[in-house]
Amino acid sequence: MFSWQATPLRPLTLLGMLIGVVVVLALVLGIVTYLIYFERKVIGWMQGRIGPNRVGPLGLLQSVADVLKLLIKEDIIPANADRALFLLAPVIAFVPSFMVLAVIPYTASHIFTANLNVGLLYYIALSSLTILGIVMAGWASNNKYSLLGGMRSAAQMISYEIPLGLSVLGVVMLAGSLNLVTIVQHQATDRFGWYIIPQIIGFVVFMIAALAELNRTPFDLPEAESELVAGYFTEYSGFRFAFFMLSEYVYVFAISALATTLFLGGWAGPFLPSWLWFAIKTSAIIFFLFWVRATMPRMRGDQLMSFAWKVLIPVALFNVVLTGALSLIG
Amino acid sequence: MPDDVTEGQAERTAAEKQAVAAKPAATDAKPAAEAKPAATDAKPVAEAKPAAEAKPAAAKPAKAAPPPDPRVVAATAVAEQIKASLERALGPGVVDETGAFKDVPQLVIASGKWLAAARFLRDEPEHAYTYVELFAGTDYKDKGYIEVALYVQSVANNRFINLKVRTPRDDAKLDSLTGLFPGVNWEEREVYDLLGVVFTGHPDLRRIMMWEGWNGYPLRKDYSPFENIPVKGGNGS
Amino acid sequence: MFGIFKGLGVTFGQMTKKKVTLQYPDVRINMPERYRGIHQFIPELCIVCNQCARICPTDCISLSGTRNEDKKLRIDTYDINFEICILCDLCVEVCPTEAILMTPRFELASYTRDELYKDMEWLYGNHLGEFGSHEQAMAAQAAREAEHAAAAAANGVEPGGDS
Amino acid sequence: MCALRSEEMILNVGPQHPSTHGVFRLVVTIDGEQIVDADPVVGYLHRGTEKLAEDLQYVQIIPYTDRLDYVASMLNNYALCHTVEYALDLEVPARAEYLRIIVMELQRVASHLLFLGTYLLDLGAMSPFLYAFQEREQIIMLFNEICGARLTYNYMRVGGVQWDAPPGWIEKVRDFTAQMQKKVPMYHQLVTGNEIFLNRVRGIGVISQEDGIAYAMSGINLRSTGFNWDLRKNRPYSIYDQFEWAVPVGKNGDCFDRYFIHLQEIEQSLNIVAQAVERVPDGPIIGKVPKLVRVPAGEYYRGIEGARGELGVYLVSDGKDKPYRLKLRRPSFVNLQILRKLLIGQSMANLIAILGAVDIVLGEVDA
Repeated sequence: MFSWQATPLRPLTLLGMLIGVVVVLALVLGIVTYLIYFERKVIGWMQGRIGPNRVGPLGLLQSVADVLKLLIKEDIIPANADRALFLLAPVIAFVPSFMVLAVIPYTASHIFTANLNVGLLYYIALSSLTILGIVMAGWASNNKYSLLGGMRSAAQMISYEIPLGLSVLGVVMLAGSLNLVTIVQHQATDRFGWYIIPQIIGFVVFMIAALAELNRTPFDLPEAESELVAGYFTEYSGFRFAFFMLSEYVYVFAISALATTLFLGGWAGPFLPSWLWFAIKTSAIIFFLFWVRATMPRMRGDQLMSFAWKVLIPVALFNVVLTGALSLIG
Repeated sequence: MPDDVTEGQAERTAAEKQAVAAKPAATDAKPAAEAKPAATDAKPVAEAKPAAEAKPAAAKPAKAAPPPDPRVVAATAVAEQIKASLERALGPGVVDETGAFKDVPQLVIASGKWLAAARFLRDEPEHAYTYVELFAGTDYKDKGYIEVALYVQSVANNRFINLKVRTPRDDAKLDSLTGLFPGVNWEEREVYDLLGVVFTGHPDLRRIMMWEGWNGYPLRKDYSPFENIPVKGGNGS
Repeated sequence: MFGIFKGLGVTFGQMTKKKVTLQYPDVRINMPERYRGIHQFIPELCIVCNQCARICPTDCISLSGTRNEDKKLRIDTYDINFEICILCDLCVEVCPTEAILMTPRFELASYTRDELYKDMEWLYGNHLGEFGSHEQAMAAQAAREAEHAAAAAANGVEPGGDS
Repeated sequence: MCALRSEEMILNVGPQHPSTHGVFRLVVTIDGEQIVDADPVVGYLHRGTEKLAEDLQYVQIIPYTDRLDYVASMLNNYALCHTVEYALDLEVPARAEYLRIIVMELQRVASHLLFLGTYLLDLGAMSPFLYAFQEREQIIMLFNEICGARLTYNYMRVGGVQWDAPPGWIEKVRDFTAQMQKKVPMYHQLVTGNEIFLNRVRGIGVISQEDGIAYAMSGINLRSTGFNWDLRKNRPYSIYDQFEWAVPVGKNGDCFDRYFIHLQEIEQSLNIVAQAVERVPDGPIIGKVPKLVRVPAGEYYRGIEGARGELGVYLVSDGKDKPYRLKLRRPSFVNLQILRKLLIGQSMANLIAILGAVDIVLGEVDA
């Protein structure tokens, strides 16, 4: 197996790294483009509509057109905004979303991603950085709705970091490693099969916390359209707005990929090539996220908090204890 | 056939009007529509006052039509009872006038006793007029006063009456009923806004439909949009 | 927790249902016969009685006419201001000669307000379509209706059914 | 060292806020997300209908009533026509009464469906909005067939209705009613049982019965408090007394009750329509009405049960063909007054839930 860490840094390997980054970026942009298309189609179908269908065949170029539109829109910076922070916020929100993708093992021979031995920790640590960008955006916009959105976002994401981290602990305990590649490999040999079976409680907690981390329905309070107009990105337009959208959808992909890796056996699967298995499993989770969005109303802030602290964290802790007990017995 | 024909036009019955109005291709105008119902003798209670109906242009009050409508008689009697009860409690001179339109008894309360009378009628279990249905002001320019009508329902006794009060146009001022019925808060503001009646004791008497810089009271009969040019950006008129 | 899954079931079940989206400019909504769209005006029938202008609740109709040598009134100008017309149909209702009618046309979007001020020519054109005169248009309509009735009779459906 | 202190913030919700359903403005003072004070500002859609009506003949006012509560125009039409008929002691032909009942109850269903959809949209659920609009579209197309308009119907006239039902229309209504009656459980499955939804609306925006009456509320807002007051039963008009139906009443007066009564009223209205379509008699559709309606001098008030509460028309006539004064008792306007009381102490998220459940239409609030 190819590993960046084992390879000394030479001009050729540096070039390889750069190419890898560019390929992953291109891939991710492509994925996000069609993620948005997929979301609009799925939600459309669930609502008796047909979704995008005008731009390109079957509306396949709709997201491309949207991005182009955002690119050529005027970049508005409100006069009373904190200019430096306002400009910085989208970047801070976006960069970590992209960085976490570095550790996801997409295929059996994950040539473009880092085989980091603290991959999971790296993911969770970096994904928390996005909160900073969001709070910054909410503050810097100098808009009351944005501020409320930023506040809500900070409270919500910090609260849900904990159950998210706790829920994956069980997986780490079973696999005995924080390395995502090792976790996938362990699942192939584990006597229960994929970790979704022994870690079903962890999986449920993970999915709920993931929805909250993503600010998606039913936890979309920070951008609650009907209450806060657009939450923290109310004042953003053009490409800065696109950055927030982009990071949101990259996270949708990243968290689904993480769930696949941790609970659904990653790339493993018979007959089909490993990348296809990975794609299928990830798509299934993404579909679930969209499905939930089409069905659920929004939760209320205080309920959201008490749900995190009073339900999810105890359940996740219980799962950790249970996993420990089971591993001791087994 | 009604006698009110518009200026020299060929008069058409309702049925003809219906037939013409139907689109040419819409073949569905039922021929039954031609058969005019004998509406006059189908009326259950209205026999009493065909005169008032046939000559509406004469502009005389409905209750003056001979013989009087039994509903009006009954309702007037109710109004008299309430008047007696009110005068027993609040002294004479509370009620200026009693009467009825259709089945709704009406009492014109003296403007000074407006709040007291409304409170009495709300609190006294015998009356218990607790539920306000309508609060409306009307400008009677020729008579020189603005009349405020309050239609209240007694849910407990299932009765419905109309209380009225009059206030001079040039110094329109009334007691606010907001303390009794919180539900007339905005209604009073609307009457203040559109008719210019000042409700003393109202907690929040601001314009509600027009903005603060509006000049004049649009629902007054002598209001003219040309004379009352709104004050831009000003406060108060 | 159970209610949430029921809801998920409902939305999932909707995926396979028939979609209701109408591809608007390509597929048009089939407006019923009575639809109150933009007016058409037939000067040949107008007797300049002014009833439509008088009944109009928004005063959007203005018209003028002159007396012919045979003492009949003839319409000269007939304008409807579609900026304020509310398509309430009252003018059609009062017209004694059916000179003003309503079409199923409903698209009136324009870039400027003055374009919404429609004159007699325009309203007549709305009625004429590709025909040269009112008589031709009426003949074509009669032919169309006869054809429709014949087709309906052939299918065993009563004429004048729903649209 | 100064103590840690939070500052109050004035937040301007509306008039262009997505959840104010039109141009309603609410100036709220918030402390964090807690509402300290709220000041509803209305009037952005004031068109002076009452003033305009003073210069219009009765038949010309009807199109204006369409534009009050523009999601329930049929009921507004009826309120005006009914008051004039009451003033004239006019007999309305049976067929007209049946057609009126059918369109009015269908309109109530359409209006409640719109409430359902937009309320759920306010609470963050998208799909019920689109489902509700699919059903509402069918009702609107039925109206389109009978009167040629999809929103501003101008269908009723003093003494009857303007158009008879086109051939096959009654059957279509019958089909729709049967189909819609089967659809209602879908909403219960999708929404009523959803725990997230229940948590958001239960115990929120509670109106006590005393408050409901004192604030002159009407319609579902009043009935949700457990107070059985429906003008169709309590002060019957038209031919409602000939049908069998029930008045759904709530218990707690909270947002959930208001939502739930909307659904139950849809069922009851469909029930009335189903009975009405079976018995529509033949006959004329408009009574013997003078060409130019002149109301005898006097003043008249009639309230009907609109989609949002008591929709009343107060008519002062001096015997001319135009009203001397026309006052419209708009249920949304009256119901909205309690909003401030309901909001104080709530959070921003509850603001939307409460405002949505009071169910206002700005065209009606501002008239």
